[in-house]
Amino acid sequence: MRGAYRLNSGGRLDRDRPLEFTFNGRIYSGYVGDTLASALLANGVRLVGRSFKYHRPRGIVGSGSEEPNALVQLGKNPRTSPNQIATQIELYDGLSASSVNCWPSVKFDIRSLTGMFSSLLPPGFYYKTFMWPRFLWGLYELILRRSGGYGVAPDMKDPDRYDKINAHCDVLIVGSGPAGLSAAVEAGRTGARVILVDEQAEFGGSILNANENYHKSHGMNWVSSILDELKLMPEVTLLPRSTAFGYYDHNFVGVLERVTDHSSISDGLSPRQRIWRVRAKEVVLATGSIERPLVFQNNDRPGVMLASSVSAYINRYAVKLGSSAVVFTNNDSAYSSVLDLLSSGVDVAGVIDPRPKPNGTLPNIVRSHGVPIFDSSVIVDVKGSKNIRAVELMNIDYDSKKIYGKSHKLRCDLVAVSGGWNPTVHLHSQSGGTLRYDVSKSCFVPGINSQNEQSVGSCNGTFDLKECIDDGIKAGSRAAYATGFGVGEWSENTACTDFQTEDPLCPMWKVPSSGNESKWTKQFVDFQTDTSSSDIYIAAREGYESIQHVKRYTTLGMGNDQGKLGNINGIGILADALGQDISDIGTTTFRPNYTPISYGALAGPDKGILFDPVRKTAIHEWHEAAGAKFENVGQWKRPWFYPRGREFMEEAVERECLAVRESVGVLDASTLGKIDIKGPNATDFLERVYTNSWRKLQVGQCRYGLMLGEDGMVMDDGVTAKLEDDHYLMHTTSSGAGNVMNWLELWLQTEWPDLNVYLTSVTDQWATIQINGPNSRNLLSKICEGIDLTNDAFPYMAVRRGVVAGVQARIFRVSFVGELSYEINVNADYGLHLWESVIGAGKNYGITPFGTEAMHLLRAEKGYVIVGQDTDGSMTPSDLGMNWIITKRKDDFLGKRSLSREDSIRTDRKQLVGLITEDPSTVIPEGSQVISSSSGSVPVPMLGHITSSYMSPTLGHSIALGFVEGGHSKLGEKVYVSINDSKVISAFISNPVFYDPQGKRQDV
Amino acid sequence: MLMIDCPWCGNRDESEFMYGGEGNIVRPQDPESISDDSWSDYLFMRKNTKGLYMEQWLHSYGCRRWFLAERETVSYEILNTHKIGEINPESKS
Amino acid sequence: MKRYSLFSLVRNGINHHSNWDRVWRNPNPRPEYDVVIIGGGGHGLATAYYLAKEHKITKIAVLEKGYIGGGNTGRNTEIVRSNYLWDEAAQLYEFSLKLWQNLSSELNFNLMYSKKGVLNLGHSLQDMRDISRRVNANRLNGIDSELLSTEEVKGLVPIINTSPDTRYPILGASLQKRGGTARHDGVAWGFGRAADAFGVDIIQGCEVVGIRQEDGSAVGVDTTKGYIKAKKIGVAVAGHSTVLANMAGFRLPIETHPLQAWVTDPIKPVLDVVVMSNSVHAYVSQTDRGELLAGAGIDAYVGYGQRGSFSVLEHAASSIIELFPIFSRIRVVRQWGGIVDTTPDACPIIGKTPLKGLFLNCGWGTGGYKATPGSGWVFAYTIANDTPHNLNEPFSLERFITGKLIDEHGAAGVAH
Amino acid sequence: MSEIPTAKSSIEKELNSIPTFNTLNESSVFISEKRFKDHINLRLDISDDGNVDALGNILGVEVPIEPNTVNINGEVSVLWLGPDEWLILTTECYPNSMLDRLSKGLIGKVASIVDMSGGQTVINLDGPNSMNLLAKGCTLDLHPRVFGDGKCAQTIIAKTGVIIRKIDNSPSYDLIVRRSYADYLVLWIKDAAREYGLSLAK
Ligand SMILES: Cc1cc2nc3c(=O)[nH]c(=O)nc-3n(C[C@H](O)[C@H](O)[C@H](O)COP(=O)(O)OP(=O)(O)OC[C@H]3O[C@@H](n4cnc5c(N)ncnc54)[C@H](O)[C@@H]3O)c2cc1C
Ligand SMILES: NC(=O)c1ccc[n+]([C@@H]2O[C@H](COP(=O)([O-])OP(=O)(O)OC[C@H]3O[C@@H](n4cnc5c(N)ncnc54)[C@H](O)[C@@H]3O)[C@@H](O)[C@H]2O)c1
Ligand SMILES: Cc1cc2nc3c(=O)[nH]c(=O)nc-3n(C[C@H](O)[C@H](O)[C@H](O)COP(=O)(O)O)c2cc1C
Ligand SMILES: [Zn+2]
Repeated sequence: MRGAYRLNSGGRLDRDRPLEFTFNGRIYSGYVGDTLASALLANGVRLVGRSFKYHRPRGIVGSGSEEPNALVQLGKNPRTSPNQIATQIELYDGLSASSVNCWPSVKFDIRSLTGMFSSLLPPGFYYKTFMWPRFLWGLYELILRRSGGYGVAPDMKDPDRYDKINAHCDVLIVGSGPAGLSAAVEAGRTGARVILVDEQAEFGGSILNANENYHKSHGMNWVSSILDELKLMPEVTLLPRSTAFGYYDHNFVGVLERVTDHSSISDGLSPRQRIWRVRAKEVVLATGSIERPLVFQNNDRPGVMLASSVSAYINRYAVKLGSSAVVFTNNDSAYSSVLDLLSSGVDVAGVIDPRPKPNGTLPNIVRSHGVPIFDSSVIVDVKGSKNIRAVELMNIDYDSKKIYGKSHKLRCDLVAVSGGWNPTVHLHSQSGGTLRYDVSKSCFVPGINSQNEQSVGSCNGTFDLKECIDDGIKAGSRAAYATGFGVGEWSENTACTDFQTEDPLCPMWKVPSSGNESKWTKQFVDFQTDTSSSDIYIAAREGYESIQHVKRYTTLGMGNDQGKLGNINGIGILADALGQDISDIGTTTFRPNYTPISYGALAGPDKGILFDPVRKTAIHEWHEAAGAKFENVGQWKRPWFYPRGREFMEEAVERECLAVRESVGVLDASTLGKIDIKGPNATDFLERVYTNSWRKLQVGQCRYGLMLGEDGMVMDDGVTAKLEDDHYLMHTTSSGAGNVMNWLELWLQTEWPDLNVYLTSVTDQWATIQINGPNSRNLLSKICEGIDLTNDAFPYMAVRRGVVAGVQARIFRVSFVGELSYEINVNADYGLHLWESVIGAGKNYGITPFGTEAMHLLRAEKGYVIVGQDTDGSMTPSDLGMNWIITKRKDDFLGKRSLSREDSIRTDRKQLVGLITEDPSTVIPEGSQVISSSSGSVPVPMLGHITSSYMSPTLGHSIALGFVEGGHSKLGEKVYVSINDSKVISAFISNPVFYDPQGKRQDV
Repeated sequence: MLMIDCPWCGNRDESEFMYGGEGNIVRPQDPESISDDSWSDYLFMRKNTKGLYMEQWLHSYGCRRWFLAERETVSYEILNTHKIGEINPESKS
Repeated sequence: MKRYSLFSLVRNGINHHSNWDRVWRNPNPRPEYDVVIIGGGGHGLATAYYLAKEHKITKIAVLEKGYIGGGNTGRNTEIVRSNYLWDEAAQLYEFSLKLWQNLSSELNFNLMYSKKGVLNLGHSLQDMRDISRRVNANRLNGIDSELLSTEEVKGLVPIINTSPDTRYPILGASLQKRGGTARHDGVAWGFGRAADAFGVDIIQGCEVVGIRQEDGSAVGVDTTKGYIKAKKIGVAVAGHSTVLANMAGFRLPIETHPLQAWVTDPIKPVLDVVVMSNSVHAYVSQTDRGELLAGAGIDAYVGYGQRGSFSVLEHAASSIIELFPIFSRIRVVRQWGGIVDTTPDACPIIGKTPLKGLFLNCGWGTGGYKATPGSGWVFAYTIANDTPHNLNEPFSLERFITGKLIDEHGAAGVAH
Repeated sequence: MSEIPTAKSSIEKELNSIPTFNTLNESSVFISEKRFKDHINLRLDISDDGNVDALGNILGVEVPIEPNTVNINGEVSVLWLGPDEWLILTTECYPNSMLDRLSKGLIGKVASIVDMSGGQTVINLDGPNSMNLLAKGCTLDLHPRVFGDGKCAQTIIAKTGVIIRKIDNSPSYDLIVRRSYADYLVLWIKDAAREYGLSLAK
């Protein structure tokens, strides 16, 4: 079952659980504990993908989220995911994956021919070409687009579930290496709430990859003992497979947990992924560091790998990576990989080190194993294409950084490289912390913090194991103490006491080459975007000198790995090109996401029926059962119309309208905003927020009011009823309710604390049912007790209390449709009961439920505006022809002052008018523009536009409301409405009240 | 992702609040007597400070109280919050 | 300026591209200029370019505190269109759109202006009224604009979810075919290079920290690189407009808000139209490299931090999945923020200021990228002639006093 | 004339589609609707001592002054909603109409007493995972150290405004929600509870 390159023993694999998987159509095997990358390597598969621009063969370079090359298309439709990183895919049975961005196959990719034209494809070549002839750009673009992209999107809806959870903790620790684990256990012991996250499947960080002893036993024993302790702490949450992907303001950290990604089965209950929205009082970043590759000719060949990854594949995954290796390093750490290689039975042909005489603990051990160390040397080229055959070495002068002498070859099939370490400062930087270039360590390290956060261990530039643990312990203790736990003292480091001696690293952002640096187009800095060192030199020479310009011009670091391997080398190379210090160059901006996060996870459960709340009235079920079509009004669902049988909308609406005009119709108006206003200054309050006067309103009466913004524009309207001297009920529009409430509270609380008024939203408390039509009184009298319904006793614009259908009710005699109407409010618990009673009592009158469409039509016949449909935030009351509602008596009300501004008093403003088409059967489409002549060439001056338009069943002709420049003085004039380039409709400007202008019908 | 300290309810997530723009803008005493210019200043002109900014927030999903917050508009750090009336609005011409 | 072309590319390939001209020089500031433009975004650079080209003023400096194109110009979602509702806005943006057509050739820099078409979706009856109103107004203004039914939307973008069962079903859309995208960096660099060729000094890393005045006129600027005298000063600093206005002693009706955008990793082409939805709050396009580029609305509060809240991304993600269910497994690689200068009527301010010799170009908010060439052109005209051009006259600061706002909030389609 | 009807729940239908299990599933969350007799929104200025006393007499319990806390006396709970605002809940066992008592008892005082009984309902979640379930949609820190018994808070769960109230030291929470949003909230709870299991409490 095991792959040919699998070591017989060792590794953290479950050898009792073999797995089968498919890559590029071939079946392979691996074990639980493998990643796709390790399993491929164990099967001898090196070539996994093709590069973006030149389609060069690429293999696996890294072993974690830093991997730039091994992008695969994972899984099958509908669960297929593009651009997944093989080093981060845990192997499961039946996994299937394939290479992306190659055709016909990864072995033979036709586009690799682009490599031959690489001299035509310098950075930003597209800015310089494809401009002529202009009309061909579309074609060029098509070709460019075709060659873009790696994997493919699924072509079906995602069947998986995604989840979110909010979490709060005292201390969040990111990273579970020696530093993170120490911090976690130290903080945990204080009783503080701790969350420990690590993106890997297991805790342990770099210990998982190393063959290292802590004190006397293997590092993993130490890890286990710590984990045992952590698991017993009730306030500690352990989250493996969880990446902290973004560090936002106010110590908010986004963590993505991959809940079931590592298995083939989805039970439909657990989510695939879950985002933890963590709010931490203190954050300890222990994210480790990422090894830097070295930049030299053909350094992208499959088989050139990070030294630390080489160790990881050997120690953690038991993979024999080749038969003969060379290790190319400018620092001591990679010497441990030499030992790992030897222990895995790989011959090490030599260590190539630019430093004159590496003499630290590790190099000396390597020497003692008889491995040749080529000091003062560098690799200048790699031979082989899909496989490595040899490397070419040259000597280097340490001080001048010049290569010299004759090159010679060293045969090998594996190259392990180490250019030093880059602390994983991403999250620190995202949090707003500054970075500092540490010359002695040749890397950027965290500088000043801006949030409650500490970086510890190697992400803080601490590369020594003992110090990492020391720092972790201290940080854990400090963080807990800062949140009120512990005593601020920390325990002793018992895990590890030894220091190793190391020689300083020899900074090398690229291997120097001979001659013109821009010649070297195959010395790769960013593998994923195919950015080479020459690109950077060319960019700098062309004047793109800021690192930000270089990034954008060369695309350095813009791949989905965000330059985890390449960026710092790129910065170093730019410094060289400009002759500046690397610290003057600075970095590009670290931004979320640390690793890519799917849209599915970001959305979580908020899709489909949970995308946005659906608000329903108490009568909703009845409407549904009656077959109503619904309209979205804000979050509400309102019945739009109730088709009977096969009725079209127009037919249904006509029927509903006629019922209202001729007998009785009933409307569920429960969505109307309702605000209870109480207090001795309630009247003063209304005086200030409405344009009209409220002083003379008697208890038991209602009044229509118009509310303006301070800019004088109409904001909302509605009827307010006076229930008691100090008590009103205000109605607002359905969708404006929330805004109006906030607006009123704003004034009360900030500007008018002198007013003694309380506001309470009662929209949900009252179900509101409107009975409209000549028979509404008859109907109501059948079910209403205790109210004299005669016109004298209960006139138009009055409010009464009584019992309707056995329920306590408030009844308002108001009408939006211009008929005898009653609006009944009852406790919403009884809303459905009342509705059913009304329907029952109305049977004899042919009672007809009607929806918003009929309601809109009926009110348009009356010339009543709907705020939001007829107004758009740029209309004054006067534009609406509603000067009557602005009382002259008041010194002030909200918005008043704006009405006297120069522009508000123009007489040629667009004003609300009615429009009656010359041809009575033509209905003007809403949203049409009004013009003054039937012909003309563009630009055609527009006089206004149509906001509401219907065929009026009552009047037998079409009607429209709209705005026309100076319309109030143009009654009777003929205008045109433009329909399309060749068609206009002619219409006459009329009074907007089309029906019952005297308002007799509502007052009977 | 702000954590805002409502002077009544304590620390709550940004999602519970509504932003109300610059705080402490005083409505002119007698709007009718001021020029269009001054009215426009009140209506539209904003300090929009880069740095410490006094602004008003509504704890709309909480206690429904408007309050003032002093916030650094680059780091987004909230230095303090106040109930309305706790600090004197600056008088404006 | 040596011309860019396929021929020059081949020729330079021979010597490994080491002999290209610099895109712009890196000059030290001179003591005095005829015009100093503050802000090296697209608008500032375009202004300098048109001042030199159209008005033959050559002693010009563009002062940029960071690197050119590093403001909103380098952070936006690249949407270019002109289908605005009100005549004033429509004319200004249309003028700009016309300039885009020929801009790559004119600047000899490929801006990759791609007429992929821009769809504005409607999800409610009111959305559809607003969309028709705008489409009709556009047509009468001579701007191409079409009203699409749900089925037509589906035909154009097969991967979009037009099911009537979604929470906010797509009821239709407007389409502007000439709308599309253009490469953000290219715009800054193309204008920069062309302006430099006219002798404009582009001075990066030079922050203006004060504006000096004498007798009620602006006479120069204090900068981190010293004092620079100027006969005229043009301000085009987007989110920082208030900061500059403070230096000059006047107030602005502007609030600066974070606005973010993000990209996914590149996938093979699936979307060749720009899709915008104001009412479910998201918009998406696919770049030539294959990334899905998306954005949403502004963060509610004032902010100069060039970053936005995570929650904005979360909400937009669910909107995007509602519109495009197949994007659920596509991954967001990076999100970033810009800071946009919003005005009460969602329209820019371009013109003179209370301080003589100081001119202002701001208030573009979430949608000024598309206006870059037009804005630069009219601003150059205004500075050169001391008086606004007809096109930008309605966009004066005065309008906030008279009340003559150009309220683009009114009709959906304001953003971006 | 029809008989006085019984009040209709806004979430009965959604709840009824949840199975009732007899066996206690360890991870399951239990859901139920709690009907209260009175839901009253009360506004009153308590800087006036007289007001406080008057209120205490009527309610039989002092109104909580400490933000986000609940005072309970038998069948009457008083939840802090704001510095001058409380929610009063009485259980079905409470004999009198609190609305009447308040209206009469506070005559002459500047107060707002608003009946909310039809406008909102109470959903109870119980079981060891109820806190985790809530955390999926709620940004409050619900840890017992922070949100212990006797606490309440107005907040937002899954885009819905909710008042959460911790009843005692068992993992049981009352969610007071507006009626028009209530069945959406139940839908959300059903989805969020998928991995734990959800049962209708009897
Ligand atoms: C996320 C996002 C998406 C957007 N999407 C679109 C879109 O799709 N379509 C569209 O049309 N528009 C869009 N916009 C808006 C558009 O980007 C801007 O309106 C436009 O780019 C503004 O250009 P500008 O040149 O005025 O400003 P900027 O490009 O911001 O340039 C201003 C420059 O001034 C500099 N500066 C500031 N202060 C000083 C000082 N004191 N001294 C010197 N220099 C200074 C800044 O560093 C900056 O470089 C978007 C914006 C954002 C943030
Ligand atoms: N000799 C050298 O030059 C050298 C250099 C570097 C490191 N080291 C050694 O490496 C070790 C460093 O220990 P350490 O604890 O600092 O780090 P570590 O590398 O052991 O652990 C870091 C952990 O953080 C996780 N991580 C990183 N980013 C994450 C994110 N965003 N979300 C979730 N998890 C994330 C990683 O998966 C990893 O498990 C020490 O043993 C040190 O000696 C040595
Ligand atoms: C249209 C557009 C496309 C972008 N595409 C990518 C991309 O593919 N990869 C990437 O890493 N960043 C991409 N970026 C984002 C930039 O990396 C960067 O975040 C942005 O310009 C803001 O700059 P800052 O992050 O340095 O502040 C893109 C930006 C824009 C405006
Ligand atoms: Zn509060």
